[in-house]
Amino acid sequence: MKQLGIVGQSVRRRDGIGHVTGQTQFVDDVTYPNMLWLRMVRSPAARGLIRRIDTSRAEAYPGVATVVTWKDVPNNWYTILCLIGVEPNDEPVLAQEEVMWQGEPIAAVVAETETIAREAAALVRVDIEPLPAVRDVFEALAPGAPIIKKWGTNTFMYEGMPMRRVRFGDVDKAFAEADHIIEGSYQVTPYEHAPLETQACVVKPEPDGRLTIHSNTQALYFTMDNTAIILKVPSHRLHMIGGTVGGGFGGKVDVVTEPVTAIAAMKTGRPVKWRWTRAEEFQASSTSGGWRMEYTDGVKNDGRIIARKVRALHDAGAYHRHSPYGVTKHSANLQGPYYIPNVWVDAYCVYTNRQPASALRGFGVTPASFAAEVQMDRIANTVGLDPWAIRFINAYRNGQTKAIRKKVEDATLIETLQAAAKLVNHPLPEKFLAMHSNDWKEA
Amino acid sequence: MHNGPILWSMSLGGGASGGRLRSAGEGVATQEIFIPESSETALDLLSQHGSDVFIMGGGTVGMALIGEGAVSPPLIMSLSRAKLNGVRRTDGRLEIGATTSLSRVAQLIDPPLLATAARHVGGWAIRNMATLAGNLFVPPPAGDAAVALLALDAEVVAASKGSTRVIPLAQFFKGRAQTALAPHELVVRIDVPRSAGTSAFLKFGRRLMNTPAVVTVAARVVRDDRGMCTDARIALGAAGDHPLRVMQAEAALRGRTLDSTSIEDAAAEAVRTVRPHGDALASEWFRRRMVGVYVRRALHLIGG
Amino acid sequence: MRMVSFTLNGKPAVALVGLVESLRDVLREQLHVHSVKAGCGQGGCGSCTVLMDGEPIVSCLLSAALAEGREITTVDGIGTPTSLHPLQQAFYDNFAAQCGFCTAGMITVAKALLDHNPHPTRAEILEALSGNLCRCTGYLPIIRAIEDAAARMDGGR
Amino acid sequence: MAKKRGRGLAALHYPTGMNLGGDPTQALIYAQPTGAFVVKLASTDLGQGLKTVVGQIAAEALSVPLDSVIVDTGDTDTAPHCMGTFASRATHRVGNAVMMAANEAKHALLEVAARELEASPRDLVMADGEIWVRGSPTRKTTVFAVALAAHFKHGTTISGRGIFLKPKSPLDPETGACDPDSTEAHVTTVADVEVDTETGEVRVLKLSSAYEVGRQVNPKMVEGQIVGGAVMGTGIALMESCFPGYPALEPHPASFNEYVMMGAADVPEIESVVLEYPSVDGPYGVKGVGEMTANSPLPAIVNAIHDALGVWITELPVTPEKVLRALEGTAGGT
Repeated sequence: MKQLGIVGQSVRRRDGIGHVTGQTQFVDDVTYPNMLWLRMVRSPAARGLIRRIDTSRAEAYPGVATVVTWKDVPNNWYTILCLIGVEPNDEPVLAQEEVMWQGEPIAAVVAETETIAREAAALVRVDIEPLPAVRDVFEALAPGAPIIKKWGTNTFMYEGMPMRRVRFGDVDKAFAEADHIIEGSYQVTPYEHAPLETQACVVKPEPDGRLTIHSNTQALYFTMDNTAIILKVPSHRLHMIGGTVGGGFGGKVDVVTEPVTAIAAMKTGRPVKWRWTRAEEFQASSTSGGWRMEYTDGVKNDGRIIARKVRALHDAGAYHRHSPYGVTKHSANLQGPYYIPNVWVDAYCVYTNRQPASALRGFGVTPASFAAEVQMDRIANTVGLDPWAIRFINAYRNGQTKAIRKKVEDATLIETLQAAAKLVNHPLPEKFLAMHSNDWKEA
Repeated sequence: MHNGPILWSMSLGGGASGGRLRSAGEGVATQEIFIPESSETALDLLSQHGSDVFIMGGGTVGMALIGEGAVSPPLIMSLSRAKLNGVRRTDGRLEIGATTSLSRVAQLIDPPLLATAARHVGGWAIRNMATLAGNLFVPPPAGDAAVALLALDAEVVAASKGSTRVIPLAQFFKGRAQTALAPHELVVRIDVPRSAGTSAFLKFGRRLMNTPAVVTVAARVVRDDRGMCTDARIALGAAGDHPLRVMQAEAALRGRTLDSTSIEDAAAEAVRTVRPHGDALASEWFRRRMVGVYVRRALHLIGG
Repeated sequence: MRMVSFTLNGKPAVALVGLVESLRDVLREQLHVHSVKAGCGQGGCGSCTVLMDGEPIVSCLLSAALAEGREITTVDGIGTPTSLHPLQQAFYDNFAAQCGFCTAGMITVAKALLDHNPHPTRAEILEALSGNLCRCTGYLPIIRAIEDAAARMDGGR
Repeated sequence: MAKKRGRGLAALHYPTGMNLGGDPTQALIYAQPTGAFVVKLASTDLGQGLKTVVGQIAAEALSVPLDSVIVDTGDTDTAPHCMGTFASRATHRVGNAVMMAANEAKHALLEVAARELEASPRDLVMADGEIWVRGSPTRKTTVFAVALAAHFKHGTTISGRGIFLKPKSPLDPETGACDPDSTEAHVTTVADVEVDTETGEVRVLKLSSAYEVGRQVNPKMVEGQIVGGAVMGTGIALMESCFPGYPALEPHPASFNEYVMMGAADVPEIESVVLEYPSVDGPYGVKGVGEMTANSPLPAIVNAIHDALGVWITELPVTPEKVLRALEGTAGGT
């Protein structure tokens, strides 16, 4: 590898002095004179029909500027991947007819101080008629389960199919040729991004009719485009400022603060700040998805995996958000860094009446890597090989084809295995030390 | 349209209730915060306002509840300037002012059980703010110092305007978030008598430091010169509605040497009698199991 | 509302505070001390740590009314970009800040630690940091920075 | 009290980028008249250090000192589109766009320098803010002088436009065939654990990893991702859950007291080596490292627990309760 100049040097961080002196400006540090604070009223029910939303007492509370409900949202659909074809719309920005999870936003109280907004939020009255909730992905797919989606299934529909499929080779034929069939079931429950900085934005109406939106989004243009769609304004009326974020981990790719705060700012003509509480961050921000995965692998006595069949159920919670994409990413990566000639995957994006899931560091791949790598040790155990050997034997090489028909071109699994063995002083047989990722030739 | 019953017909909190996203009560603006400069003034205020006043020791629990809208007290009284802090030793008794910080308590050399327990509460900043008496009012799985105080036969000095009474700590807890305190009473001091025997404090949390308890155990065993247990205290945290002593387990030790058999008997008694709660940290089943393991471990520490 | 006066980073400060307002919010919203971060409001993350009379507290849980007469120090009083405290220099050199949101709280508690105990052991550092969460760094760079600062400060004596 | 030790292995790949909807990012670079270069981006630094690494990439490509590169990011009024910071894409995508813009700006700079030095741009050499004619080191000028001349004398701009686009990959719904990413980084992690068989408590003693991440732009910041990810991954493996009774909706943690995550005292020993095999299409051969570092601890720890106890615990997080139940064969193992 060619030696370069400044690339490859551990120069200090450009924002380092700002960080260590507390002078880096985060979104919550942006403040304007005359700024209002927003507090959200959220659903206490996991699923139900909204019969009445009465904001009158909150509106009359001293210091309250306005209360924003679905009636104020020009295009009350929050479908953030609509620009890449994820449809149909399924999530309102503010709940209108029904609630689908405990914590779903219903009404935003906007007041002179955060304390007043909090006090007044307790005066918003919402009548909800409960409906049976679906809590589990297996339950959601079982016959007779309550159908919680308007299109008539509890799954996302991929080009008319209820699952994302991978079909490569002939798994049934390979299972018949296998010496061992090794099964495993795996589960990952939702966890939080838990950045130290909660979701926040400040929206300021400008004299020229534009809105300046200070945001800690991970994706400024993406947030701008989605906000413009919801506000039904051309995107040139929005000016996003950000770029400095107190930890993201995927949780700030949701566009959950900007549209409502912008509506509040337009409605009042004043700057508005919305900073989520930590309880909201835990109970109302997107989580990682829950996953249940069932693996069946066909393996030869020499340790070669010749077939993998996987059924994976992703618990997306109540709405799409980024989940349909995560399932695709999951499907594309669950053969791991190995060559497997026959792969069959059915991966479902399943809806439940749970806090919506979305992207989180390792989106869709983390559960796949977890299941596939524990599965590797099970295989090693069954065929009587050690955990190092099973990985060398199956390691993919440059030039081979993955189940998704993509040629492997940057493989280095073998090299990391060799380096890790050296790091922990684990002796490797000569045949594994002699391997490298470019030693495969097409027959 | 469905015509079933309307279950949720209530005012909804914008923030949280006990850290939750819904609130049972309505928001009311706080009208006054009292910061009495003496215990007498504090008791005067309490006699005037009684249970309407929300009492804060260090505020580490109260301020969080207020900030999340879980409680909206019209009146608040902070005791932080009421001169109720300080530690005094008289005749072997340790008299600890109600608002003495847990950091101060953690520095006490004797009894080591109490200092160790105080060090297990929260992080450093929380211990600088949280008070010893306040620790009697925090619901499980918090309240480690209270567990040690139970094992030390501590007494609560409760005052109201014009009178003072002493409540043995073992009789202080009446239920979850319920105590023997009358509405006009205030904990002003906690007395720890000189105690005999050997003690041990163990806490099992889901992380190594700054953690609520899966289970907390404070044990103290008094033995005669033949090694027979003449008296024992086994107190547990996170094992029920409040910090509690497991008297059946204590009884199982009396008149016996501290050996594997008696220890197993005591642990089994403890497991049999506790009624722990399940929560985000541990299930009821697991807590019960850990009560057995940790009572056994604490007694083995003492035995060794 | 009530008037509260205290010493902030060595200078007198006065604020008109709400009855249930926290010191954190008064520092941030009225006195524009934005280094004190609003991470949880539950005392659980340590991002709002300040020193009160030299001892670390979480300012989100202190009613601002109780700051009357106290000496409050934030990271701004520990060092500035043109005059970094050795701890700040060590955090910078050891890449101990990533997103930077927890950093001021970490440095503030570390300052109190080194004031009390100039030669802390690894265990004492862990105990001092136990109330401060970081989601980015995995803590090790922060621990190394504090050890580094302690060594540097010793060398300066 | 019995404590048992075990060692577990995990070997992973991780994709860089996600282009099933197309995955573009743009950058603009221009020279100020006194020779500083401004990099204009609408990209986001989450703490991983994007502002620092794009400065390094721009300085490298422009052959100018790092100090003379200003990174101005995070404003949609002043900078062109960036898809965002996610999918381990930023250093790769933004870096590529910055490198392309820097190359164009450098080309413009050398054109002006060539006029100033009366030489062909092809014969010019540039380093550390100086430009000279190859073989004639005395025929030289500075970036400062050239930038000034471009603006005030030649009336030309020194600027560059850059974009990286991995075009949208069609996905065959029948077979799943697609090209969803740009490159793949790899890691092998060895976890050493100790399990208390009475309480089910798992202590991770050490995580040893060999990473391969393409070229490292800033090795200390790569290490920062590795250590931070190892700790987050350990927490995900052993502690973290939004629904500890999953699939039950309660309990539902709402605070850092209830939501268990790693504190400083829980951090294991972490050792790593980093291999560099440049990627095919990353700027200078980089691959994404942001997400993958939290992944390998999950299976490595579970495999280590199996090594210690002989039971598979296949539901995360591996709480002490799950370990205990698995040991007793009551639940949790499948």
